[in-house]
Amino acid sequence: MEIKVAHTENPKKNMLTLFYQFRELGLLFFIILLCIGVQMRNPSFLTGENILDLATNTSILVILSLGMMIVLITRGIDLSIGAVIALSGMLTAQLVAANPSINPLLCLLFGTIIGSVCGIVIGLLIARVGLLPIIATLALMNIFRGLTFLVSDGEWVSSYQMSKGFVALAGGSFLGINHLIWVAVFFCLVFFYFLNYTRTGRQIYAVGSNPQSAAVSGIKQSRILLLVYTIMGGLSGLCGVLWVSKFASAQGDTASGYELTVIAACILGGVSIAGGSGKLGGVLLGAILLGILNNALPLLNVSPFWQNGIQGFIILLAVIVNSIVKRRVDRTHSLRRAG
Amino acid sequence: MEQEKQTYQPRTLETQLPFSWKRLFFQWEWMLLLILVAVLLFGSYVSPYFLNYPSLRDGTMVFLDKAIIVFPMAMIMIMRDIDISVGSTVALSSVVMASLYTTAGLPMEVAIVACLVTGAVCGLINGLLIVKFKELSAVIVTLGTMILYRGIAYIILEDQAAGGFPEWFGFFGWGYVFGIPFLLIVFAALAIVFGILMHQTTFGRKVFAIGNNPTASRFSGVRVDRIKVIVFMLAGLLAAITAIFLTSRMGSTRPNIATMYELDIIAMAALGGVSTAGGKGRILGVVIAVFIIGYLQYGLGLINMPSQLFLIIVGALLILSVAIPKLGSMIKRK
Amino acid sequence: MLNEFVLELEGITKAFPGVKALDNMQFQLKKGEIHALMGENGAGKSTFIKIITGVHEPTEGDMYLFGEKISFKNPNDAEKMGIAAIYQHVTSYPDLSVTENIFMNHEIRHPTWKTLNWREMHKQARELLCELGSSIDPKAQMNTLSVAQQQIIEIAKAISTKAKIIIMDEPTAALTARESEELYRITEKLRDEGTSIIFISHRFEDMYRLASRVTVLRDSKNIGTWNVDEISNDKLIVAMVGREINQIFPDKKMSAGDTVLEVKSLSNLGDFEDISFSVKSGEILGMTGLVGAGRTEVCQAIFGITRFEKGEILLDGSPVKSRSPQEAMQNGIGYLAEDRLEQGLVVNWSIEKNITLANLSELSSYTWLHRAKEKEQAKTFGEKVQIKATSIFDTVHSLSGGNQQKVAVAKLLTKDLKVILLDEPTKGVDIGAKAAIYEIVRQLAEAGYAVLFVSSEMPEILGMSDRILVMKEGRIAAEFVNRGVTQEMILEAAMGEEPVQKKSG
Amino acid sequence: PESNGASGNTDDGPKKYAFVFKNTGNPYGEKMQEGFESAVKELGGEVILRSPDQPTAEGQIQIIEQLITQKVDVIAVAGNDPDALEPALKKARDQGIKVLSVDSAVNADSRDIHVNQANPERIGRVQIEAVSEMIGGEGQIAVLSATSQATNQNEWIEWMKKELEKEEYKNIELVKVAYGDDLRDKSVSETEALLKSYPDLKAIIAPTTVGIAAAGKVLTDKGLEGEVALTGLGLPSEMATYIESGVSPWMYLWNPIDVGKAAAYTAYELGEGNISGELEEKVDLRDLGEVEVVEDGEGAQIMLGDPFKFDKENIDEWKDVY
Ligand SMILES: Nc1ncnc2c1ncn2[C@@H]1O[C@H](COP(=O)(O)OP(=O)(O)OP(=O)(O)O)[C@@H](O)[C@H]1O
Ligand SMILES: Nc1ncnc2c1ncn2[C@@H]1O[C@H](COP(=O)(O)OP(=O)(O)OP(=O)(O)O)[C@@H](O)[C@H]1O
Ligand SMILES: [Mg+2]
Ligand SMILES: [Mg+2]
Repeated sequence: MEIKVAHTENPKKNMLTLFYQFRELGLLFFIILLCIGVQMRNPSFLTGENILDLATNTSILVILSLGMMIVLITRGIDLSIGAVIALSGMLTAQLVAANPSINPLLCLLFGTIIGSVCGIVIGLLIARVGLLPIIATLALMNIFRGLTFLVSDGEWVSSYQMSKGFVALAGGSFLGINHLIWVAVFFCLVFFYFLNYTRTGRQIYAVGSNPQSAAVSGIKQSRILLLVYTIMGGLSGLCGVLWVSKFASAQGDTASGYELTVIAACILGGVSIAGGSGKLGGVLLGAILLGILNNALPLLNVSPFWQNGIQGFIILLAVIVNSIVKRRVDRTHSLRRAG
Repeated sequence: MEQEKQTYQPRTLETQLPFSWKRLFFQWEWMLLLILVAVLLFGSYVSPYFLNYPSLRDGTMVFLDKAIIVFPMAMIMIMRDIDISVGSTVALSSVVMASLYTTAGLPMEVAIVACLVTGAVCGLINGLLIVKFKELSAVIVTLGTMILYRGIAYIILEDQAAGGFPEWFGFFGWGYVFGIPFLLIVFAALAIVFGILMHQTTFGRKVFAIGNNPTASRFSGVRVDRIKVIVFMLAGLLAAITAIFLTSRMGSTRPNIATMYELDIIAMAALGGVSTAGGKGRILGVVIAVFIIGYLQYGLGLINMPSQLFLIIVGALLILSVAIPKLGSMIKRK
Repeated sequence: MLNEFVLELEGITKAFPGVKALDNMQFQLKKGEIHALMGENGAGKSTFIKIITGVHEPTEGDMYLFGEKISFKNPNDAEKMGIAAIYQHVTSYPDLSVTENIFMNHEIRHPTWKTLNWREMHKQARELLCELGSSIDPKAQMNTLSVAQQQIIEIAKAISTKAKIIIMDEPTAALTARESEELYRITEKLRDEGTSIIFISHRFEDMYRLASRVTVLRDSKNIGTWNVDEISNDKLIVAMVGREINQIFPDKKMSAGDTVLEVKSLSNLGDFEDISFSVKSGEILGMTGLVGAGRTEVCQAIFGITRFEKGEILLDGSPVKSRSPQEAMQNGIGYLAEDRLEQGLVVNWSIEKNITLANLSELSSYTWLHRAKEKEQAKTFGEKVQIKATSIFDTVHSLSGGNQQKVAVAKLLTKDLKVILLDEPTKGVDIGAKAAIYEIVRQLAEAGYAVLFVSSEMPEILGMSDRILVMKEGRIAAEFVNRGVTQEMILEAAMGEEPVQKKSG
Repeated sequence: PESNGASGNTDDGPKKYAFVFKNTGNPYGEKMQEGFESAVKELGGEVILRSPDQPTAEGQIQIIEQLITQKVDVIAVAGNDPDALEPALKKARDQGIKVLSVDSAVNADSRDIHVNQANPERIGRVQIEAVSEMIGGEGQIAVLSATSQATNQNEWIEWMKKELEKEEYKNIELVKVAYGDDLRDKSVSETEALLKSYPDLKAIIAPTTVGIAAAGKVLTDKGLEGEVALTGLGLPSEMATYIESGVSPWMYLWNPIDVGKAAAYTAYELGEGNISGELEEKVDLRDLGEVEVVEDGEGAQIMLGDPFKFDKENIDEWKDVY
């Protein structure tokens, strides 16, 4: 008298499911292949120095991708992050220029707060007023970018106006490893914990996976949305400070268009735009893949004109393959359901 | 049984609605018209150069080129999709046209046809990908093709400029017919064509049906996929027309033209009352919105307002235009 | 006496904009009883449940739990008070694991760190599932499971909250007979442990098998509560429907003509297998079976929405292949979708636009739409099916369910069809409108259409059909000519494992 | 003064001088506009400063249209594209508006004259001379440019290559021209790639502000000061840190304020009809001296002096200026 659990062990189907569940492995495999290829063309690729450089240059992308991942999981999108980076970077740089003695960590806090405020505005528009994320963030991207130009009055803040301590935020290293890498690792750990071991983290998935069920389980959707956009904003603000510190210069057009890179990293990492799914490991690999492309294309002497095309092609390819795999897996499931 | 029978009494359905002032005036278009008048008044107030025929006429040439794409974009948004690759499509079609003329030495007429074909093919690819891979949303597909199309443009022209078109090609962007800019005439013609297409033909009706309920549309015999592909193709085609006008206005082209056009276009459509949740919108509103944004920008330009302020104004306008109806219904609910 | 009732509801009313889903509802639930809740579609059963679980707040009325007055602001409150529900429509998180689905929002956390204790959750999930006699892997992703398995997870979820009251809203709807049997066992076990259970079902056998008391809802009102062993089938039906059933069916005038539609061993792996039947012009072929038997899939395959792997469809004797609804309609096949709101109608459109949607090409020349013709057609067909509305410009949204259904039927009539597939045409429709729809369906048959009439409701199948097909788990289990057929015969065909076994067992 | 053309501006108010830079938010352009504004004010004209928010030709065309409508007398433009502005500027000229380009030239048909911030030949050659001095006339060097479409940079790089052909530089090898697109992150990646692909690299020439600052940052972070020399063209404010630290022993730039002023004086002379852009005319640049109109391809231009050298000695006084 047991309920027939149609869990028939069919090795072929299960392989596919396994592949789907650990799609990250495929990405990892791809990355390894890519690395080998690049290494054969230019032996300075897999040197300690280059790997550290690569990691340093990819750190900001990683941090932002984490935020974008949770936004995408809730079925949203945030196109304003490039503008938030510029705004927080510019304001922080101006703060530093005006008070050179200010504690660099305070700057980080300052930038994060600015970013969070931007995020809260977005979150309120989406969660409370009910605007579509793409429209709301598109509009705010314009507004934040315009504000950045207004507050800077077209001027830049240059390295000589920044205190040593501030530049060391992103330039310095600890145990021979750049601060940025430490920050990225820190956020990866925090997100890993947050997404997997806290109730709120799981609720983010729940809201994205099935908003109606979330509602009947008593999860407050608007609160989760607000939280998610605030986190994204806060991370963007933080990255704005890091960006400015890393390049020791703040400009009005900082990180223009960077949101697309971040979204691309997430999609490569298997985050579904339809919400509900996305893993930290995948996003990390997605960001690393883009980081490697950025690092390797100059090393390979790839014509700069091909870089856009290659990037677009890889993104499309990745999402299409992903969708085909998913389709096959779903088909397997429906068959199994019937069987 | 007696009771039951009552429901079987022949019942008639009115086919004429009684006239209602409320229905006549309770329309987003009136609101837009009001805004447009306000913009015109504002323009003439702040600048002495604004409110006269040559100025208003030539002012349109500044913004109408990209506004051409707003029509198919409105259709796409009505179908609950979005196309962010149109700017790249403009660039790619323009680059294809220019390089066929300059490097391949083909006649300009052929190059123009090639431009239109390129745009349509770009749209077709978008449409097919969206229809064939339903799991991917239009955002993702067009995000990818946006990078890809521009990438191809870069590969073709390698950051060189291509130009030196024949004299007559300049007519598209700069010419007048009976004292009216050719661009304005084309825009008006397209507005009429799309107005009819959207509101007077079965095709438009089906587009609205898809936007309101894609499943029910399919079940009612609407060929949803085919219509989607056609509309995305139209977007590509009109992007190519924009490319012709833009290239004509610039006299030469580069792979980096028309960056961020999609943004302005989406803003125009949204302001024009195209519901981003799908299913609603009118060409008339979109046309008025184009002129609102265009003349606002033009007027602010005439008083030499810094361009970054304009970014803020368009952003705020976009948010307000989509938020006000929502806020209204939010208050009503309370 | 204080503790006799675990849960008491006093005069609960719930009004949605335009609809009163519950009207002055009284209800009492005893400790350790299984209380069946019955009533027609749209009677307000699900709404009632959602009030108890705090998803909706009642417009009026009081609720008492163990004698104490309570009011829930959201589902969390109800859950904390020991009320859990299995909703009618499976409310799972497809992207998350089984464990997470079970423990969502009442996760087990580390006492001091407040981190989620996955190991413990997986362990408990495994134990729960084991208790329910299932070996589903707690780490499996939800969307890899079958509907029945998902149903089990929902039950496990309810049990995991250690609820004192569990509400099951049509849990057997998607289950096979064998799976239902297992569910009965679990439910009884829970009852024996002292849990009170509210059990909603359209199946009489569920009620007879499980419940000790039954409450009937009709038109948002509580009609009465009876002890199950004291009430007869007929009385229950009268309570549910409000009148004796055979009144509302039009008279049959057998006038079948030639065979129009013939389906030959249609198969699609996983959905249906070896489906063969034929319908004659002027004939109503009833098709019934339990929910999930695959009737919708068969209809949709004939209508070109879904594919089929094997088989043949003949129309007037010649094979047709419809790859899309559009082609099917051209071939002369029409389909009235089961899910009116999702698949049948564009609800925020006017009656006019809905009626003409399928027939736009005939109302236009070179795609130019003739408005006058459109209005005329909408009026003609709208009046033909007797839509209760003032003008053709009323939005479908504002119509009652029955009238919405009439709009969908009118849409079909605009096409030049030979065969009409009606998938649950009376689902969620009030009794008056039902009678009207029956009348329309009969008129269609008399006008020479071949009609396939799919329904889960026995009385209407018996009352309407000339012949009856019974589907079971994707196959045709039986075919009857509707003369002297009884509900029992159909049920046996639809549910029985193997008829032989059943007799001997 | 000659006739102003058909729609000439007959109103008696002060003449209107418009300056269109490449984009907003560029301090180099802001300074140029500052110089332009102050000089025009001093001469008693009305100033209009405009730039699009993105460095695109489309944006500049829009602005030029609006300037035509406002009936300005002179338009000075730093072109985002040498050719794409031609139709718009032609229209302006047809209406009697004088057009000059500054900093980045537009093609000869669309302008009356070009104000060249410095002699491009000298800009190119001087950087090779500098690099040679820094590395002792021997070793590999690389160029980190802006985008490969940047006409200025390309012209300078051509001159650098010509200069390198000289016998005295036979031991210097130009290994690569990399493009950082004037983006910080890309310039950093490109610099890092240069350093790794050419371990023996002795110097980097970056004739663009973003590029040279990004390269300076990379060399600083990697502690390559003294090993890889850096020079090029950059804003003193952006480069102050790296010049003071010695990462870049010195670099060059002209004074954008002066370029703006020169543009203003030229615009004034054009507007007043004192010059018409013929070769060998003399242009009075007030305190910047008098220069002669010389040939530039098919067009005419005036050139300011050699680029100015910024080193440890003088960087301090300039870093706050621009
Ligand atoms: N959120 C809502 N907004 C408006 N009306 C609603 C809402 N939920 C339910 N209704 C209406 O309330 C009535 C009762 O619905 P309910 O779902 O409770 O019926 P039910 O008895 O569960 O029917 P079924 O047997 O089909 O499940 C229906 O007319 C339905 O349309
Ligand atoms: N709620 C559901 N969600 C997902 N799958 C379902 C659901 N209900 C049924 N199914 C599955 O769909 C298949 C056929 O269901 P279908 O709805 O076609 O049957 P039906 O006989 O038409 O039932 P209904 O009475 O609902 O019309 C079955 O394999 C069943 O397991
Ligand atoms: Mg229900
Ligand atoms: Mg069904």
